Amino acid sequence: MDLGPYSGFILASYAISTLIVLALVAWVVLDRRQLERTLHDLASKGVTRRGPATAPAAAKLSSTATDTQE
Amino acid sequence: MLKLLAENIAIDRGGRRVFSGLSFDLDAGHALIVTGQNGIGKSSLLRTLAGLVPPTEGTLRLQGGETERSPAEHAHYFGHQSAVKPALTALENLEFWRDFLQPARPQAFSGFPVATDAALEMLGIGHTARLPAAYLSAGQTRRLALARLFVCPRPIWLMDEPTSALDTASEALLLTLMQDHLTHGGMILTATHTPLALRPSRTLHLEAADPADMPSADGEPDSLEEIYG
Amino acid sequence: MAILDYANPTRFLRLTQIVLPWLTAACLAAFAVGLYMTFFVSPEDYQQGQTVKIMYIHVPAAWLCMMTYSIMAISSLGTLVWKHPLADVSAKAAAPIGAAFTLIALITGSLWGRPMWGTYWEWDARMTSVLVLLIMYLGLIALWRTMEDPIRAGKAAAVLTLVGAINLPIIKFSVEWWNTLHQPASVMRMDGPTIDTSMLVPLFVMAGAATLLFFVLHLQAMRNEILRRRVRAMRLKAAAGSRAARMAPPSSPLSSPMSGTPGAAE
Amino acid sequence: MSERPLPWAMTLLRRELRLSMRVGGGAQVGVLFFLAVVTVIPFGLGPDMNLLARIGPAILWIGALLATLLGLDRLFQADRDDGTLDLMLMAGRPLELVVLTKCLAHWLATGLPLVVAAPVLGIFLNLQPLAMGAVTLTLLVGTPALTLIGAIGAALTVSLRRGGLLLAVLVVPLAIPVLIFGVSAANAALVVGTPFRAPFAILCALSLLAAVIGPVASAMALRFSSD
Repeated sequence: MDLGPYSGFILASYAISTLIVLALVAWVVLDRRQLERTLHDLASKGVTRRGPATAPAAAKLSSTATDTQE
Repeated sequence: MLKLLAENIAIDRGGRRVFSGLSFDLDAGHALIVTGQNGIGKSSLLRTLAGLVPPTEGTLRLQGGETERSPAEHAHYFGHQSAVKPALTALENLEFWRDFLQPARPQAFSGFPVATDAALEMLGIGHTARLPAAYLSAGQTRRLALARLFVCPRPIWLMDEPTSALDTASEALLLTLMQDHLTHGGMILTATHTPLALRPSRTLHLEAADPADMPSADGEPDSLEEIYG
Repeated sequence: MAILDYANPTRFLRLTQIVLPWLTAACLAAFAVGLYMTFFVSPEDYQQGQTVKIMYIHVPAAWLCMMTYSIMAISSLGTLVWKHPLADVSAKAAAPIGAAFTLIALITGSLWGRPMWGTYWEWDARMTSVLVLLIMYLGLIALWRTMEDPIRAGKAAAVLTLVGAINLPIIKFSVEWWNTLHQPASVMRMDGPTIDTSMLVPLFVMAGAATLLFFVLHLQAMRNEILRRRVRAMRLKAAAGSRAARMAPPSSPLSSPMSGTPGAAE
Repeated sequence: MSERPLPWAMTLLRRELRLSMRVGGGAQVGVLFFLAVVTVIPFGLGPDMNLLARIGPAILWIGALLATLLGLDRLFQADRDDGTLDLMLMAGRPLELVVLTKCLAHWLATGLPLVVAAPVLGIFLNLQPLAMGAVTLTLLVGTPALTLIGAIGAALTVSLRRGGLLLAVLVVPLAIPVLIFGVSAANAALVVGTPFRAPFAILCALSLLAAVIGPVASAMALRFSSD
């Protein structure tokens, strides 16, 4: 296949576009991995996501929490 | 022997004489509790001792300290501001101060550095170590700021209202830790409204001689009543 | 952080979990067909020669960077008017993708312009307004990054996105007017008649593939954003929870090797 | 001390870089502002590519100057607002070196991206490769001087609310020499017969001088401000 006298420009366009798309894909994938790891870490420490009623420390919290929550 | 000497200190803030003729000395292992009504100059006194406000008159010396270092460089200042960066985790905040502050361990002082994790655990915020400090409550941020005093040993603690934003349990803990610091030959100067049962301690009560004489740039020094506790 | 708030996101996560593999496969297939057609089937342009191949990425990218902004604008309406819990997630997730497509459109346009017009950059109407669009994308991303609270950041960004949506056509038209004062049109023309079906088909295939790519990335980025908010909620809980329980016992917190007895009061 | 020189300075540098990269740090806003300034200028001048090519180096330099100045107002103010500055004054570390380290971190996070962006923006201004290289090189050498001089203004206005505008006003006159020699060295690539080496050497000298004067003057101003 002959891309003519401007093959450099054509190939550069495709190469740069591929790089940018790959960077986007990498961002999405790495971000997801890191978030899943953090979620896993937090979950393994016994932190739950749903309301405070399920947390084991909640009973104590209600009676002793004098600090203000930001 | 470590001994902090203040001789004939006068402080001006914004052209106004806050106080003058203040002299006291403090031995290692002792606490000085500064009391007095609002605006009398308790915070100014602590900031002067911290080297943040130069005294207009008088001298501050530390006997038995490390040579070529000012008294302020032997001191921790625990003021109203926490110096905590919300974007960093609690541990990152603490590790920075551990590495950045130069520790001061003169002979008479036997304080030792506490590991960062242990310091956070000791203050009851070990579970927040890897969380960004933005997630911490006011009381937790305060305790994180307090942890700084343990990871970098320095003999003098300058504490401005140390118990503010702390609950009763944390207050009791803080008192124990302060007492422990005295036991190791440290010294504490604290401005407070709540009575702190530190032993051995002395009270320095700042009081205006006469309200009319308050802006006494050249007149009588304000009377200073020292009550030995 | 009520359970209700997460009801929709949870369903969204489940749904996208099923849809995403199929979308990804369709996207890859479309790109395979599209790229094959551009390189081996589509003819040379009688004027532009082989450089017309740049069109097959440039035009879809340019199209998508507009579409992405429209999606963000609709999402912003969703945030401000309908208060849909996923709206600001959608807007935030779309911005980096939109910026990337805008960048592709600008770079490929520049690389196409060099052999055709002899310059990488010309301050003509279309290029300038696309550059302004890039700045708006980047500004929005920066705005999201400066605020820690995603709800507050989402509202602020939604206002800016909508104002930008009004601003964009204004920029476009004013620039056209401004441009004609100064220089003759060297604007590339993509008017219908000049394009033959042999080019139109691969162009549409590539545009379809790029659109699929956008949706794959957007859905995945939205999933990430939901996870990020869960992490945030859990961290807030982790900081608050077990606070009282973890308070160290006040007995001898500093077990020093040289622990002495407390001195007597003076 | 360990074998690495000044471990505390490395710690400070790492922390400052971390802070500028994380949420709320705003390290990328400077380069975005640079892009915005350069984009706006052709709107004012009209899209005359020959004119733009002639004044391109000056536009890039002024853009870099403005982007640097606007990013500097939080250099010390953020630390003062949360009490960090007080502790830094008491840390027992030479304040001049603390300031120098903070400036280095600030330059790495906001100044260096400007240098990297300059060639790209050069395309918008129709700069030829040689001129592009010259501008980038002069910015690489000159922007540290802008940061270091700006630090003086940042230290002087640290205690002021909304000190950002005042900072710019204070610092712009001090930055003029840097601008003059930066632009004239960059112009050497445009106009045949103009010398490059002499203004470039002076620019280097200005940066080195700023690396001494900036931290010393800033440290002095910070000590006065702690009142």
